[in-house]
Formats: sequence, C-alpha cells, structure tokens
Amino acid sequence: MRVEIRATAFDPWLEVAAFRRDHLAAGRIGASAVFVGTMRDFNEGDDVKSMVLEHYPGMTEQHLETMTQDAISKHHLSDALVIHRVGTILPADDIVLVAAFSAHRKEALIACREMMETLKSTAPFWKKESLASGERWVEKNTAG
Amino acid sequence: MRVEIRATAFDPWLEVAAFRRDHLAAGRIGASAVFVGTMRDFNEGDDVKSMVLEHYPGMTEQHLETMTQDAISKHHLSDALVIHRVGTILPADDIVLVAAFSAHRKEALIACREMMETLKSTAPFWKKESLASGERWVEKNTAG
Amino acid sequence: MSIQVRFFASLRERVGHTRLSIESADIATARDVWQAVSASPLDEEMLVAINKAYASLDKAVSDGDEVAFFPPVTGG
Amino acid sequence: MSIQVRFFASLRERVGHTRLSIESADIATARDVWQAVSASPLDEEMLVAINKAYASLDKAVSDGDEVAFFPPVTGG
Repeated sequence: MRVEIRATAFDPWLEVAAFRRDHLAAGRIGASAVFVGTMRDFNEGDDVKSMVLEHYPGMTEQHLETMTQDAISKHHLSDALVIHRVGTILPADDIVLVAAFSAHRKEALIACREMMETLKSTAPFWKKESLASGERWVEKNTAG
Repeated sequence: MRVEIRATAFDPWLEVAAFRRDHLAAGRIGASAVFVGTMRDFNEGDDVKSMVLEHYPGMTEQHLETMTQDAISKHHLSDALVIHRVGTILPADDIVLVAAFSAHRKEALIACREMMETLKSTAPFWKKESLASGERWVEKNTAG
Repeated sequence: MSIQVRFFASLRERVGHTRLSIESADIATARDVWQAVSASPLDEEMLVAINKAYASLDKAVSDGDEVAFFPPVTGG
Repeated sequence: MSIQVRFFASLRERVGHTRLSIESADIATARDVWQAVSASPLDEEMLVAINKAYASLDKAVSDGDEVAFFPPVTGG
C-alpha cells in the first residue's frame, strides 16, 4: 500500500507503471483499475485560472491510509496506490490518482470506485478556486 | 475515439498518457477511468505458461468500435480508448486497456466498467492456454 | 446460393476447418448453413455471426454472405 | 483543561484564526470548545475532528486534545 500527499505536479501514469513494477509480483495480478482526477479550466459555468488545495496534515494521510487498507481487506486486493496533490494547482494538472490491483477484474473495479467516493466525500481536502472575478471556496463535491 | 488490436506487447500507461496528450484538450477533462487486464501465470488452480489469443479480423474491430462509440454517446464522454492484444501472450503481459475520459468522474467510471463488461461478454476473442500438461481453451469468462 | 463459412477457436478445431465455401439451393437460414457443414447439431451456447454481426440461428442468409460459428468469447 | 483548536478552509477565514489554544474548566464536549471560541452557533454542515479523527459535536474532549472544525470536504 502507498498513500502520498504531493505538493508538486506528478505524472499518474508513470506512478502506476512504477508501482506495478516495484510493488506487484509479475504474473500475480490480472486487473488494474485506475482513476485520475484532473483540474478543469471550468467549474459551474465559470473559467477557473488556478486553485489552492488545502488539507489537514496528519489527519488527511491517516484517513487515506485507513481507507486504502480497508479497501484492500474488503476486496482482497493485491495492493493499492493513492496520490493526492495539495497547494497551488493549474488547469490540466492531475489532482488525484486512485489505483486498485487484484487477481480478477471485479474487485479492482469496485474498490477503485469505492475509494474515490470515500475520498471525495470524507477525506479532509478543501479547494479554493481563482476566477477572473476573485476567489471562491468550492462548497461541496458532486455525488459520484 | 481509438480502437486498436495489437499483435505485439504494449505499455498501457504510455498509451493512456499519449492519448490524453494528443487527443484531449488540456483543461477540459476532469476524469480518466482506466482498466488494464493483465495475463496471470495461474488460472483455475493451474500454472499457465503462455496463451494464444484468437480474434475474428474485421468483426472484432467493428464490434469494439461500435461498443466504444455507444459508450461515448450514452455517457457523454470526452473520448475513449480501447487496445487489445492478440497472438501469443506471456504472463505479466497486458492484454486489454479500456480508458474513458469525461468532465466529471461518474460518467468515466461507469463507462469504463460497462465497456469492460461488454468486451468480456461479447467481443469476439478466444483464449487458449498452454499448461505444463498441454493446451486448453478457456471455456467462459467469469462475470464482472 | 453461395455462402462463405468460418469457424473460430475450439469449434474450428472440432470442425477441422477454418473456412469453407458452400453452394446450395436449400439454404435459407444460418441453421441450414450449419446443417450443410456438420452432421451433429450446433451446441446451444455456440454463437453465430452473419457478415461479421451477431445473428440468431434462424436469421435468413443471402447469396454471398459470410456466416461464422464460434464458442462463447473469452477476451479481455 | 487545555485544548488545541484548529480551523480549516472557509471556516478558518471566517473565524480569522488557524489555531487557538484554550484553557477552561467548563469544557466537556467538542460543542463546548466551539462555544468557547465563537459567539455564533456552528453551521450544521460543519465537521468536527478530535485528535485527527471525525467526531460528533457531543463527543467528550480530554485535556490536551486537538479539536478541529472545518467545512464539507472538496478533495479529489
């Protein structure tokens, strides 16, 4: 299991490739389900120039680690990887990566989606957007 | 939309990165949902040494293209990518990549899973495994 | 009527042919095509495609059609 | 009783503090902590964590605890 909070840009596809190579025994996994969330240059009808992502150091990591460990146990995953950006983020930057690895496809697909929903609804992160007209806090995440 | 049948090994993570870079407008997509199916070195309790994947040239491509186009329309995806190996495959080789891209996460996650289920249950591919004891056709895919 | 017949995977091995070409005036449906190439009935779970699209055994075939028979698919 | 209080995101801006340290004998629950730092009631949708784990407003706090208040989360 790996959970990481990043203050700098990352390439989610390189991360997944490296994680599979370094942490998963070749030939043992049949399924990799990956979700990547990326910053859009629009939200709720407005152009967004940049964003600041705040978190609760200590609580956020602990929360994501428990979530990931629970998903591995519940779905009998081979392993799982979560990376989340914080700090100043620009449009087209990747914000979050959730990857689940298992022998069969069902478990990885369900776990990946469940982890994303848990992360969106409960992980302590907050977004503040910069628009042409000023700044605004994102009020609430949409349902998945 | 891109659908490809490959007779040689491919790196699914490089393919996704290249597709996003070349086919998707930066800042317009918020969600990438990706599934990768990989050859295991075991199946139904037996060690598998290699596998041959047969397809129906013409029908398989057409089937995958219709499936992908339908998913894009139904789920309002920004775009989608499907790559599938054929020919001789070794354990740890990636067999299939299905990727769905959308503005919001729900659509990409649902479309990726639906495309995988459609592909597994209806796309004309057949697997023949090589075991220590000889060859066998895989009889049926498991439900997703 | 001239029909191109194709077989895939385990069914190809069992029939012993990859392709056959049949000529007959007595063929109306995909089921007739199967009966023209095999003495045994087609297993229930086998699949049929006419001109590279899934079809039922009772679907009508036309002169020049390609009719394929194959087992349940196992890709992905 | 000594409590470390933290605020995040829009609530941090509204309260005007990132951290506060309070000392009081009259504090039993997280709700008491909020009342010790603000005159207005805590909005219903606001969230509470005690020692970096989610808790209800009525959960008891102990000497030395860290109590955090923040709005609905918007990560991912």
